[in-house]
Amino acid sequence: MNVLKKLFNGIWTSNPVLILLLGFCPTLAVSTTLKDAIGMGFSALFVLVGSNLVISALRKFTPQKMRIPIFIIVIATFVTIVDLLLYAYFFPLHKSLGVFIPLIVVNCIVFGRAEAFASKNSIIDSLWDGIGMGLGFTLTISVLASIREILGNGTLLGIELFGKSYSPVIVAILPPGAFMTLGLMLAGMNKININMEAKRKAREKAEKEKSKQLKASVANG
Amino acid sequence: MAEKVTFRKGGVHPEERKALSETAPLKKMAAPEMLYMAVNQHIGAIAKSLVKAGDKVLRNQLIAEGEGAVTSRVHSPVSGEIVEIKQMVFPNEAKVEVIVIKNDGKNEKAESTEQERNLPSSKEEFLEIIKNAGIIGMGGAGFPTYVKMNPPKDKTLDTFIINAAECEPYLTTDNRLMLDYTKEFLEGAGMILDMLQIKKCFIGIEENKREAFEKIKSENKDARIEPKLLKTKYPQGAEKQLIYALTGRVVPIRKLPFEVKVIVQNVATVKAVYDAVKFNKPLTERIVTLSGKGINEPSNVLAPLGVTVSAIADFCGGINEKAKYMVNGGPMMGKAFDNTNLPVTKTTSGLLFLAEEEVSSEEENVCIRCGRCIYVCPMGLNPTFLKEESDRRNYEKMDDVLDCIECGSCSFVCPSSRQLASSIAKGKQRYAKHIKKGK
Amino acid sequence: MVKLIILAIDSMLISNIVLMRFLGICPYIGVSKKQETAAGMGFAVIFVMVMATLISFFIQKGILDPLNLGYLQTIVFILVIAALVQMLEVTMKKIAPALFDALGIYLPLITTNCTILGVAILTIQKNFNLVEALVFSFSTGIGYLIAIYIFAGIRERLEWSDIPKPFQGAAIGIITAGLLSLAFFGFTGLVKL
Amino acid sequence: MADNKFIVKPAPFLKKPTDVKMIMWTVVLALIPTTVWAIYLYRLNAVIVILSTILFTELFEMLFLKIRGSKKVIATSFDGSAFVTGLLLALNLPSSAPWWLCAAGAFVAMLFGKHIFGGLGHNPFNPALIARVFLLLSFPTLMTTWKQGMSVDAMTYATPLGILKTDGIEAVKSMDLWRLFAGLPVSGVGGGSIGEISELAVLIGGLLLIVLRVIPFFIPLVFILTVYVFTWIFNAANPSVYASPMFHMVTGGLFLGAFFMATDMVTTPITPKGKIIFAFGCGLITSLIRLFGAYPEGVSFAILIMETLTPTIDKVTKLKKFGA
Amino acid sequence: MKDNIMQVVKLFIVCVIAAAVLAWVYGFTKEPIEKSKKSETLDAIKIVVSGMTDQMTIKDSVISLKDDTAKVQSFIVMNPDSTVYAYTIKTYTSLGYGGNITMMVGVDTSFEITGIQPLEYSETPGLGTKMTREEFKSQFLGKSLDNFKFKAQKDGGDIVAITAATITSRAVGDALERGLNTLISNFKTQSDTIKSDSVAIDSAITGEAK
Ligand SMILES: Cc1cc2nc3c(=O)[nH]c(=O)nc-3n(C[C@H](O)[C@H](O)[C@H](O)COP(=O)(O)O)c2cc1C
Ligand SMILES: Cc1cc2nc3c(=O)[nH]c(=O)nc-3n(C[C@H](O)[C@H](O)[C@H](O)COP(=O)(O)O)c2cc1C
Ligand SMILES: Cc1cc2nc3c(=O)[nH]c(=O)nc-3n(C[C@H](O)[C@H](O)[C@H](O)COP(=O)(O)O)c2cc1C
Ligand SMILES: Cc1cc2nc3c(=O)[nH]c(=O)nc-3n(C[C@H](O)[C@H](O)[C@H](O)CO)c2cc1C
Ligand code: SF4
Ligand code: SF4
Ligand code: SF4
Ligand code: SF4
Ligand code: FES
Repeated sequence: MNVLKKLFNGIWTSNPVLILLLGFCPTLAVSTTLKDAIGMGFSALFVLVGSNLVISALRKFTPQKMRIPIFIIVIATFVTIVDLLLYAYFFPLHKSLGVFIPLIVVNCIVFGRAEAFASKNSIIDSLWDGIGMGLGFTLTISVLASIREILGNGTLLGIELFGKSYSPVIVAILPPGAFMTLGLMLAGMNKININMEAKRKAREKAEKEKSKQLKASVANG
Repeated sequence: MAEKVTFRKGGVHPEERKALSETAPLKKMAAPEMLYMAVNQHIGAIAKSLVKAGDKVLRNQLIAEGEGAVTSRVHSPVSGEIVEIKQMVFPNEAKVEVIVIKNDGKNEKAESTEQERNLPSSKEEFLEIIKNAGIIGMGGAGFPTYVKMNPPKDKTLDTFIINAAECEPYLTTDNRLMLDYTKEFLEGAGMILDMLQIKKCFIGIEENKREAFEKIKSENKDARIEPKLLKTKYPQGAEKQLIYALTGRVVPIRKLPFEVKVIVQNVATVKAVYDAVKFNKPLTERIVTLSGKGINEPSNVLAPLGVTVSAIADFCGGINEKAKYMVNGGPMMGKAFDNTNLPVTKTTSGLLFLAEEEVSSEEENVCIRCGRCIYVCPMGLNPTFLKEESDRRNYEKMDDVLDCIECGSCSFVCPSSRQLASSIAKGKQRYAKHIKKGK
Repeated sequence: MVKLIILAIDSMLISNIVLMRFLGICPYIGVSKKQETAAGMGFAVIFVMVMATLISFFIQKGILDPLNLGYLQTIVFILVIAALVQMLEVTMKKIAPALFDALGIYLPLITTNCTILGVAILTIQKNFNLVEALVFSFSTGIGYLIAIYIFAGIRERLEWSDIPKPFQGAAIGIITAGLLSLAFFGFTGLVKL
Repeated sequence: MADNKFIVKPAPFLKKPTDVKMIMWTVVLALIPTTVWAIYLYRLNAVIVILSTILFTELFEMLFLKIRGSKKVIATSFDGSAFVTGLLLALNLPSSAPWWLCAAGAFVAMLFGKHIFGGLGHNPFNPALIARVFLLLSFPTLMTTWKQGMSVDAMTYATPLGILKTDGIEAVKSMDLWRLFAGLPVSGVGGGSIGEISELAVLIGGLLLIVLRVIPFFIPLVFILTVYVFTWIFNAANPSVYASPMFHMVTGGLFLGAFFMATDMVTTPITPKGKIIFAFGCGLITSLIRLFGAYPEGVSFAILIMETLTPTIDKVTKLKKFGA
Repeated sequence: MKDNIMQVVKLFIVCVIAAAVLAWVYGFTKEPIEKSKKSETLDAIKIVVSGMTDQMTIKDSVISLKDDTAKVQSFIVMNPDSTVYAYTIKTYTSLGYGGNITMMVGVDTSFEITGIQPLEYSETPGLGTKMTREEFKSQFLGKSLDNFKFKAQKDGGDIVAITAATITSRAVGDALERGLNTLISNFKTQSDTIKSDSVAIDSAITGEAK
């Protein structure tokens, strides 16, 4: 239950991209195809989980003043590991992610979680936080990439979807399309939250009414 | 054809609609049974009533007076009895004390008033007379004339400007006055020049009042006085614009006309000065234009101050069912009101009764940034910007509101029917308060 | 010379770092509510970007390459940049307090800004020489300034706009950036690298 | 008399000289010569493009107004602004545009161009141009294959500017500039967007707008003059590479852009000085793109790029107050 | 003071551990990375030369352009018996719509094209990028300087241009012509002298041509 809640937190309630507004750059840049997006997502997930774990484990050991450099070193180490592994075993992916692999170092999601969560919480909690956030990021970037790949290329994971006569909306895979699609996703998320908030309020109000009526009827009766 | 002058920046030319009342001869209205004298018709320290319910008053008797350097007085237009003193809400939303007088019909005048007397021998005496007569600017603002005519010692004046632009549509009072009281008006101007020792006087008359211009030109014998034709363009009559048109001088921002050695008075003010100085007659009557399709007989009425709108309207054949708007003043700057029991004051130049078809009444809409308001603003402001910032009470960005003369040109041209001028005016008040608090 | 000019125009307008390369989006969205602050941020970025690129250039050519430690690039660069910003903050405060007042508050924001690290790494990846690195980092910084400054202008105007609720905030910012990027496509091909 | 109900509202109490509706429908009126010419040249094709674009634009306008909770959906959607956007978008499309392309353009114009920002008056970019550029980047083949006016064959040709860009100056030297100006077919040349074929027709409508004081004369003047001067400089320097300024005058969307799009007050600077700077910038960028850029035509991009600067220009061209 | 020292020591420990971990990872990824670096070129060669077998070897050389001093990279595919099976060249053009285009071209020993593969380009997606499609590429198969004019049909050549992308099509023609000319001028006369120095495929492709 608790674990599910944590995962849900990362994926939805505090989705790193759509709610916390972190990590826009890789989200926008590496979402032309779903394949790249998943690769980026899991790379970041790996770094997040790894650095969260280590930073959490070191939280007693870490002196307050040396906090930042130590975070940077830990994160950069994991990033470099990912970089090397991708280069060695997933070369095409490494090529399309390009400069955005080393940039995971400064990716606000990773740094933000290290600072805000892992340095203050237990290893287990940090693990789940890392996984949740990582999944949230992966999911968001994958959805964005799916939309862009389908619209802009007529394919998903490289598989042609509509046949030859489909003429793709090429902007979708160009930079403007990335911005516009992500913007619409942000707005969609806001809309859902606004609606849920409104519903919650309506429900609360109704409950209050009810209890009032109840009280009134009790008083009368 | 005489040369026409005008101001440089902005301005609009709405349909004039003066024909409704322009040729109507001046009608004199006798005082009705009840008169309502607001104690405060001017700008400055509030005047206080000198009488109380039950008191008897005579015509021209002083009934209210203020204290301080800038204030004014009020006199009774009739003889009669004070019925009560009550509060009334005026179109500018101010609550003002009103002295209600019941006319006894005897028309007894106070001693020594309304009789010819010697001209004053000094400027001081002259100003005293004007002050005692309760004369305030009749062009709209109601600023006490004796203050204006007495600038700080280190300022000299070299030009006296008589504002006969009457640039607002519908209004024809100044026109009527110049045609019917030409001699008195010119004599009054001469008097003011003598007393203030000014050598030059321009009478700025808009081209659409050519008859008045010609009449003044032919009857004027004073070499110091020069009538000048102005291009018909609103707001030609606004002080700074008028000064620029007639003298080419630019009054610096947030400064008064005496900075450029000029003083500006309205036609009616000059006539009031003449009456006071020559006949010891305080200001108790004025010419009011009643116009619009909602009044049966559009006219120019010489009415005692304090008559109610309904009384003066009835004198002009009554309000008809077409009337949808009542406006105090001209259609550009005037204020709408819905209470026919309000009285005429010293600054009531016009009362308009307008039908639906005379007025645009679309709802306010969003700004499409057409820039028209900017082009027409005679002060070079950006009205749409000022309105947005005023409405948001963004005090950091709305300092320019202080320079708005509330002429309404911007609201008039806005194709989106935005209430620019009124929003800015509101902003101006708020901002002034804000600054005061800051200090 | 011509090549350098082309490089400069390309990195300012055509391959604009924010609108085409997707670097530094977060501060772009975060620090662009007012034109003055946007300008401050822009200038700070230019300054740090040039410094960081040059220093990391020397470290790469002088230390990492000879010792065959290329794989430590990420970790070394980020540490160098973090240290650089710290040092800049201290020295600027002492030597140029006026400049510090203008740019100081933006410096901490810049440490974690991916533009700086990104440009440092791109400089190495693209195999630029020292002069090219200088031109590249400086004009990329200018490109950042241009993008964030005009964007802030538009956002100031949007303050007055009646933006539908779900779009308020980051959403409209991102979409506006997309439209800017759309417009900047017009510069395509003005120069060819 | 006594039972009159008086309305209290702020001044002024006069009839307005003009309103938004009138301005917008005047623009539509001014576009009639261009529209008529387009229909004359392309017959049914043009009719389909124009009708479907306008129809979809109005539909999306209503839809988005409805979604945004407007209380006067019908009245607002017929204030003419969406109609102008639709018509101008149609005039920016090739005659061969299929209906779904028109619909896509209308959707983009109304959503990203307008309603995302809160509708009329709030949009920072020209909706029709946003849509046009969006379509150009998305469907380059559809948006750059042109049919020749009045011809029955299905052949497609490049526009004069396209030919200039692809094949160099020799290929365009012999073209009859007067025919291009008037919008008459020239052999081997495709028309381009249906609204940009006849400069003459655009000019007639543009002059009407100037006379009716809907747009100030100096925006198109400065815009067109700047393009003239720049292309003249390059032509004078190297006539074997750069086409003559007159050629640039009579080709592409220069006139349509200068008279009808650079003048959209919602998205351009508000002060006269600002408008002049804006128009100059448009001319400059148009010339640069035409002379050196990848795209054969630069008017749409130039206007969009300058629109990104509108708020900044507004700031630096604040008016001087009277007496300041 | 002691605190400070402790802090630095701690930071140092972290650094050392990080460095050690990285060194370890680098150690076992080094070789696969080297392999990856080559794989791109190798893949391209495999595409443009049909019928390659594992027994063949690839020799790389840097050759000069015809009538020019500039150098490009070329790869010679050798049969096990050290005779030439095919040539490939990394040719380029600067006439692309978005600037430079580099492409791998393979020819057989009679210098007829066996395949082309664009490598780096910035053409417009959906227009110029159609040059990577089989429909376009296949028209060049079996073509040589003798039986094909590498110009667009519009310019009097034989290339069937991509719709609305004549510029890209022309550029491809330009690149191919340059590549073929260069291969011919370098190898045609001396094709039998390259028998020695064959290298195994894996270790052959190194470095970039400048
Ligand atoms: C927009 C505007 C228009 C005005 N038009 C006139 C006018 O036409 N005639 C006039 O006498 N005063 C007009 N005034 C008032 C003058 O500025 C000035 O107050 C007046 O002439 C001073 O004379 P007074 O003190 O005798 O009233 C106008 C004021 C404003 C703000
Ligand atoms: C608050 C206020 C203070 C003024 N103070 C002076 C003054 O000290 N001296 C003076 O000559 N006029 C003064 N004036 C009068 C102005 O010069 C001007 O005549 C008056 O505002 C009417 O102009 P308007 O109708 O154009 O607004 C003052 C006006 C106002 C509203
Ligand atoms: C947005 C856009 C992108 C273009 N991209 C390319 C391209 O990648 N390759 C190309 O050859 N032509 C491209 N063009 C078209 C050229 O400008 C030119 O019109 C075309 O090459 C002419 O070829 P055609 O004679 O086959 O129509 C593009 C045009 C536009 C408007
Ligand atoms: C002179 C003038 C030019 C216009 N030009 C355009 C235009 O180019 N594109 C457009 O979408 N709307 C144009 N409009 C219509 C309107 O301003 C547009 O719908 C708004 O930009 C939407 O907020 C124009 C309106 C006028 C009065
Ligand atoms: S930390 Fe950097 S990357 Fe993350 S949100 Fe902040 S500025 Fe953006
Ligand atoms: S009363 Fe009105 S119309 Fe008459 S002069 Fe004054 S401002 Fe002008
Ligand atoms: S009311 Fe004020 S802002 Fe409007 S035009 Fe007049 S002076 Fe300018
Ligand atoms: S006149 Fe009205 S619509 Fe035009 S700019 Fe001013 S406020 Fe906006
Ligand atoms: S600035 Fe946030 S990820 Fe780049």
